[in-house]
Amino acid sequence: MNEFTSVLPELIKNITTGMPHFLPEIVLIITFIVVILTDLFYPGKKSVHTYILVLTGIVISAFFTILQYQSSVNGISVFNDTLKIDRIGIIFKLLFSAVVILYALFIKGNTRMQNHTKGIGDLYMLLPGALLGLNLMAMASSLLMVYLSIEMVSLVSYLMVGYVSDGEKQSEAAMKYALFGGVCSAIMLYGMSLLYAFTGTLSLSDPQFMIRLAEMPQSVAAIAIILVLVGIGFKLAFVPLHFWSPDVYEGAPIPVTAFLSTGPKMAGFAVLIRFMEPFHTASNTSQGTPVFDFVAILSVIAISSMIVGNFAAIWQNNMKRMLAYSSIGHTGLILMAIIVNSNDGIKAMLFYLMMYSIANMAAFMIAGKIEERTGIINISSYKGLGKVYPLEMVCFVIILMSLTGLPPLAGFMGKVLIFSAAIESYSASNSLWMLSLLIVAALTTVVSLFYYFKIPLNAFLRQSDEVFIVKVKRDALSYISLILTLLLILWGIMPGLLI
Amino acid sequence: MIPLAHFMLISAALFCIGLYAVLSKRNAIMILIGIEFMLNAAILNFVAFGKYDKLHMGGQLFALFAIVLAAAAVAVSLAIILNVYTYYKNIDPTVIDQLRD
Amino acid sequence: MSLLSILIFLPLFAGLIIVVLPSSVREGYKYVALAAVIIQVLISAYIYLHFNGNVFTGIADQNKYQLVERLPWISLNLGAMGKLQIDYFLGLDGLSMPFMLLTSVVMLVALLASWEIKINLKGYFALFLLLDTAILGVFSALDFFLFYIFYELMLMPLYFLIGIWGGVRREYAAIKFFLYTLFGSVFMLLVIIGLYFSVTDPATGYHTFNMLSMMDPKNYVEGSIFSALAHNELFGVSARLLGFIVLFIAFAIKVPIVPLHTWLPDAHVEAPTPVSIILAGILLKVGGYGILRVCVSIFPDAAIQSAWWLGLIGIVSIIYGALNALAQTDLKRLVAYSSISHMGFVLLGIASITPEGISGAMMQMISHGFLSSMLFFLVGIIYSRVHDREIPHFRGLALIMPKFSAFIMIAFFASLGLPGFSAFIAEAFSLIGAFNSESINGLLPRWMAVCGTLGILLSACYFLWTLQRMFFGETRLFGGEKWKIQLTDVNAREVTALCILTAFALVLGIMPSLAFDKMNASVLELIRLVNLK
Amino acid sequence: MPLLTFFINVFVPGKFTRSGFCAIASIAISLLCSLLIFIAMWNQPFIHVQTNWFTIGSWSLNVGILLNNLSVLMLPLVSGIALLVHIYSTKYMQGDPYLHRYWAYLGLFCFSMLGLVIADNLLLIYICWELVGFSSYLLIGFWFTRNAAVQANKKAFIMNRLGDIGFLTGIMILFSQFQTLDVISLFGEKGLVGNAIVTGGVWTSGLHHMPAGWLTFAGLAFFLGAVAKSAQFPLHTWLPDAMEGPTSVSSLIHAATMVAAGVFLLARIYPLFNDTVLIVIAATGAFTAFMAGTIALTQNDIKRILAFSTISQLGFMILAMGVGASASSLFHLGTHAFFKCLLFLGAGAIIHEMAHLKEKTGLDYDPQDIRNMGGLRKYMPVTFVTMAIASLALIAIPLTSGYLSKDAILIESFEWAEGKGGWYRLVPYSAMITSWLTAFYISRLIFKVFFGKFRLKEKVGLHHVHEAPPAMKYVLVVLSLFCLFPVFSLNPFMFEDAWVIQGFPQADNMTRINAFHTVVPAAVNLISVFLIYLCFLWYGSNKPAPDFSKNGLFKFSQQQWFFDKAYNTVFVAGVLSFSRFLYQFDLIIVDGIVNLFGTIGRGFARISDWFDRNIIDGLVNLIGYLAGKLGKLIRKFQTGRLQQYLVTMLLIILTLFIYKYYTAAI
Repeated sequence: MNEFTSVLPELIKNITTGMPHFLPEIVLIITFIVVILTDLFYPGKKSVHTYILVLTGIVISAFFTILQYQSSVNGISVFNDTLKIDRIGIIFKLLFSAVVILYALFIKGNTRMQNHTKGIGDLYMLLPGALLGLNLMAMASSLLMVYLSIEMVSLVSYLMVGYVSDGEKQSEAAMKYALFGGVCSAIMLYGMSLLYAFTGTLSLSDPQFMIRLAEMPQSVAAIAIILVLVGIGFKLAFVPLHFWSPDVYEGAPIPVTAFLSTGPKMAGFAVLIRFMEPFHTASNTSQGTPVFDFVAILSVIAISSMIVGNFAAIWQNNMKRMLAYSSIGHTGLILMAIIVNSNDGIKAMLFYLMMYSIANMAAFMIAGKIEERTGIINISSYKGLGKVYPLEMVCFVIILMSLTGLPPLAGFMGKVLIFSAAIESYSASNSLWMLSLLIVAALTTVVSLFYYFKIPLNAFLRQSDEVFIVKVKRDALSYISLILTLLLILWGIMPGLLI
Repeated sequence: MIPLAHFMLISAALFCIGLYAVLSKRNAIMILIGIEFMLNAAILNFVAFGKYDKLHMGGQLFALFAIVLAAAAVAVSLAIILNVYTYYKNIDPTVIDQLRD
Repeated sequence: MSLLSILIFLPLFAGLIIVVLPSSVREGYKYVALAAVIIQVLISAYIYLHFNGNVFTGIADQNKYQLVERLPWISLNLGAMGKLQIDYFLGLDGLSMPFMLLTSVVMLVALLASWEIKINLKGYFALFLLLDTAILGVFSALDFFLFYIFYELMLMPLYFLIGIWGGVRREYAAIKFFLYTLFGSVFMLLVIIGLYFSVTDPATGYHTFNMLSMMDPKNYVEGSIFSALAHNELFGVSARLLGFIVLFIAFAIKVPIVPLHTWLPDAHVEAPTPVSIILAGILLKVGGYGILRVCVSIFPDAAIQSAWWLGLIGIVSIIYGALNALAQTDLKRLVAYSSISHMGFVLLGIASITPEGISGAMMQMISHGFLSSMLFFLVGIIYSRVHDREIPHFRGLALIMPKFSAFIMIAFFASLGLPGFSAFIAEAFSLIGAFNSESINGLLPRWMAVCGTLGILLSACYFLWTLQRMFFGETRLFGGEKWKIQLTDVNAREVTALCILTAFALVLGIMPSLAFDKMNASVLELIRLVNLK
Repeated sequence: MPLLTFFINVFVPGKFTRSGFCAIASIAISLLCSLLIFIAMWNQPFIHVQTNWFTIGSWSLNVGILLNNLSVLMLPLVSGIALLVHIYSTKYMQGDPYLHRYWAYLGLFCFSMLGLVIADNLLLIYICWELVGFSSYLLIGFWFTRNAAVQANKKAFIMNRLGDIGFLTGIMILFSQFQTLDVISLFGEKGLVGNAIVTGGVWTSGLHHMPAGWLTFAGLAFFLGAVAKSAQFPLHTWLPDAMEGPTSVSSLIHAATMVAAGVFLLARIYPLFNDTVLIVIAATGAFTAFMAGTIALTQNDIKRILAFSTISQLGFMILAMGVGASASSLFHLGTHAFFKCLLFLGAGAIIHEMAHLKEKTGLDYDPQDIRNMGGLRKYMPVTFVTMAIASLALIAIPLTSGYLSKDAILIESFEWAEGKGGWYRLVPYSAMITSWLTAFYISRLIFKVFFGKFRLKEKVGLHHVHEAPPAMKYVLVVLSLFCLFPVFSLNPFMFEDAWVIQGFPQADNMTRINAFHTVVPAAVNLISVFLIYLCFLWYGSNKPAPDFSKNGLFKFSQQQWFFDKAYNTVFVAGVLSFSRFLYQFDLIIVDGIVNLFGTIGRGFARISDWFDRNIIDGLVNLIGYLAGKLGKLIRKFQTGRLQQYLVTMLLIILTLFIYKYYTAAI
């Protein structure tokens, strides 16, 4: 106990000095509490107060995050190495804030959610919590924080999926999600416990972590690492941990699906980068064989993700399911950037993620709007919608083009950047994995065109048998998705604005 | 003094039992229990190896957090399973397969 | 803002005007488009007149391009990768200048053919003008990245133009076209990026997408993938050869070559007339232009290595396309297959790497641009009258549509290489070049050229047979008297368009120097570059 | 100076004129210029004027006009005959609704034919060559509603295209070897072709060389062009079919001028040919001449007889080229142009009348069938006389132009064969036999048409038939004047005195054998006269002579009859049946082969179409299908059952473990 008291003041000092860097998250925590209270006292059906409060909170937190950007060039570790604040993390955090804001706007604009019997306040309440979890994921630099933040996001997501339970499918989706997530997090926890057992430390940035791990037999270390990857992979939904995603995406309400396909997925990448960081610094400094060959295993995963996601998407008729599979494919593509593992790779990945999240959000917004107005959820029923919703469908097509990666849209720039990083890495290493990744990526791009273009095919090329008698009204969501689309075009032509 | 290997063996056994329950049981609650087994296996590991990490108490700390989170997760899961039951009148995951390709 | 930029973005601007115009003036859309295209024709005519073929030899020297415009566009600092520097880099030389004029004229004709479009005018003309911009951009871009963007930008409008305003199987045709082309271009993108990392700009030292820098072996980074000295291998094939093949396939799909051609008959048949005109008149040339500008110029060593195969593919395309044309009963399909056959001459000419061959290939592209446009226009006229183009359903059209028949005879005979029309000079010199190749550089065996002449014979067969079946003899129509009334002769608008095309084909046939003078120096420069290796 | 005016004037007929007058005027000016040039240029050093047409790469194509004896001879010939045919046509084509098109096509033809004659560059010759073919296509198919006409013009054009391929190949070879297409520099004195040497199987010229086989190949290729254009075996079948066009066109294009272009081409590029090619040329010519002559024996359509006769005469010219007698060949070309044109025009006049008759009486018969004619001598005397003169010229009776030229060919070929010996003698003998056949078939035609009784007499009165209108009549007369010897030579018996022959370099590779100069013409003429007489007996009588039954003949000597009978059974019947056989052969085998190629081509087309649709497109679809299958396979795993997901997932992870374990162990 004595030993402990001697370090105690230092620990406390550590915590207090870390507090300023934690400001955005503190704001979020406060917002969270305030929102709970507000919702308790002003339960109005539309929960306008909570909505405004949540938005304000997130904006303030984002503002603080921006302030951090200047001061964090080299990265600051706080709270005893549990959190690390650096530029990548901050960019991720900003992205999360943007996604959550869009998500909030989406919920606000979605009448089905708005009219739900339980009221919408609880859902708003979850937003700061979700953002907090995401932010922590982006900053986590110890196993504890990784687990904690992942679980936090997971719990919030389970609730979101199950929240508006107005049907069998939705409850089923929630159950699958929760149980699948439970198993994965248990496996990850077990992996972490093994890692802890091998190294005796939880901090990823602790040099001891790598030294001890390198002393272990490779196969044993590999088992632990793979077990941890399972947990991260659950968030990313890469193969073979993708099974939940189509079912859950289909079952969940559209705004939630939009969120699931963007927020947690991006956070998963953030965590993966964090988790891999020590391995790379180790392999860069020491001469010996790498502790764990991420390149091979991630390449296999990326290739199979691209194949599974894109090929399975061909046959989907449900809009959400199709986007679910396509997002599995995108995961594979983004993994490429991680495998490259250079600064450029990460930059490329960030750009791609940004494009991807905006495009996905916008796509779901439009799909949601159409589902809400016409009740159409199947792609084959989109026939003739191009005439009914010209603005929306044109935006939709542009978004899908961007997802396919056609110039001059942001998706194309993203692909170019990722390919550049991969080719650069290939020319340095001549690794066969890189080459096959490139080829599969190129091939699946062609395949992706096939299913993405089913939507314009139906919307514009085919005539509808029935006459739509819905009232065409453009609302906020239409304009938001228009703005997002314009952003995609702008960044496609002028990517320099971003990087 | 119980050797570390024993802790590891027990935790591995717990993990496997949990996994088996998860894979074989025809009841969502039983799956949940299986998950708990697996979590506890990990927690056991943490606590056991926490002995080498006296300074930071990392293992114990982690165990505490894990227990709390596990509880939260179980609560959420139970609520969701309950919800499923109201629609399906059944919680056998092999029957609940409306969402599929 | 140079004249070239104005030329390129003028249609886009007009397209935007059409988008924002209210739909109450929907009849005015086509006039806006027409105004834009006419201005475009005037500008390109101005450029043509001020183009000095001997000064602007182009190819690998920026100073020898006309109307060069080079602005930094995308500049990304990418840490270890250096700076991603993409320029907005345009210019014209003897290889691209003829195509600018061709594009403008064919666009004008296509627009005249668009009068038949009745539904969704706003979307149609907006996409049409977007396509126009993309094509002009492809022909003038000198930065590979910019080139690629314009190249891909062509796909989207085409997909919709075929898909929305096309025939019965338009969905299939549109997606097939799109998938084929995308398949080629995705891999092209990989090679482009590979080239980017292999080449540095001598001025700045950064990697560059500048095509002109890529043509100079000195600019290649030592040991990079596509460096000629490094002799890198991928899958046991030299990396440069592989890069060449990938780029070649990407462009060859456009050309198209056998066996990558099956999108073409479908796309042509299902596309509405103006789009068929654009497809045949311009888009196929993008492929040929790409092979010259990119494949041959950047990978001259690989081009020489694979010339034999290129020639063989050319021959196979010539004969195979012609045989298929012979078997068609759909007039539009026949014309489509004849395009494949005619574009085979282009490939043959290019493969020879002789001045005659390449000039012949260029000429063939230009002449085919005018003639195939004319053919599709003519087919479109029949189709718009009775919505049928099965050859056996018509007979003796010459009696009821004399003017139309006169035009179709001109078009047919010009296409089958009657002297006096541009196609003759083009085909003759493609073949002469190919034949000469063995004496000059030993790339193509002589029998290839001799086989190529078979194509001339076969083209006479299918065109004359069609002429005999459809136009001569006593009038007998599938649709009876009703058709006889519907099949009115060509009207003034159609005559205008057809006369423009006939005039071009004829003038180029009688005075080929009008085209040759502009491109000779560039062609020689290109050959010098290739032989320099 | 005449050059300049001439150059301008050549282009006048090219302009599409709407009325016949305009066309006639322009062609007359052309004729005038041609004559002036002819007078100015004959036997003078050649004139060669060039201008740059276009530059391709660093190589410039200069084109211009070349006037040497060959071209200045052809100029007045072509324009003269063209003028006469133009005049004739004003009457013949009167009343046709598409008359202006007719004049336009004729104008185009005259332009390209004159261009062909004076072009100094192989490419330019090729261009005109194709244009000539094209205008012939247009004219054959002038009555485009007739199915046969359209079939015929397609066939003509495609067969000519086949020849063009040969021509183009030849051009490619020469260009590749010599880097120029200029006729003078290639084939002139000290031309490149002459200087090129063949050593050790390599054909070398300057820096360029290629295997010697290509020299022969080039010769054959050019010859293929000539074969198609001049309707030689086996590409001759288009010519009889081409008779579907108006008769005036047949006379101008398919008898006098265009078909001679092949011979002209051979003359232009004569230095290129080596021995092998020359033998092929001679053999082809001889065989074609013989074959066509035989076929002509049994034809009944007046135009077809003349068409086969044309083929046969062209065969003579080609044969002459082959044996090296290019001067005689061209001489024959000139004489033949006139008398064959005359024959056609005469036939045209007859057909014209017959068609009128048909219209008036409303009877249904073929106005071109000679079996329906007879005794027209009394009603159309001018036509009769002129045609008779032309026939005599064709038979090569002394005092006619044909005698001079044909004997020149025969004699020279005998001399040639004598020099070679052996099987080569077959060539002149077959030529001789052919000239006898000529005598027979042409006199059959004349007698059948003009002698005897009108065979439709029972049904109609002949008073409707009268002489051709003046425009046609005078043309015939003028032409017949040109069939007589003085126009070409003052000495009616010695062909060597003819100015045409003297205008060209003499072939010096054969020794003059005096015996032939007397024996051959004598033999030819004597037997010819006999044959004419025989014909007159058979066909000139009033009785239905071709029926060789006993009661069907004149009361001439029985004995002679026996002789005749023997002769008949052995010889005539043999020849006739051989002729029929050949015609059938021509119709079935040669034409059949042509059609077979067509069918095979179409068959190939179908096969490749099938291949395209099923194999290539099928492959594409197969890839799509496989992609779809893969997608479906992946979907199979998405069962919707949670625990199955988990099992799959864990199995995959286990596989990864095992993989890792082993790779780590190694």
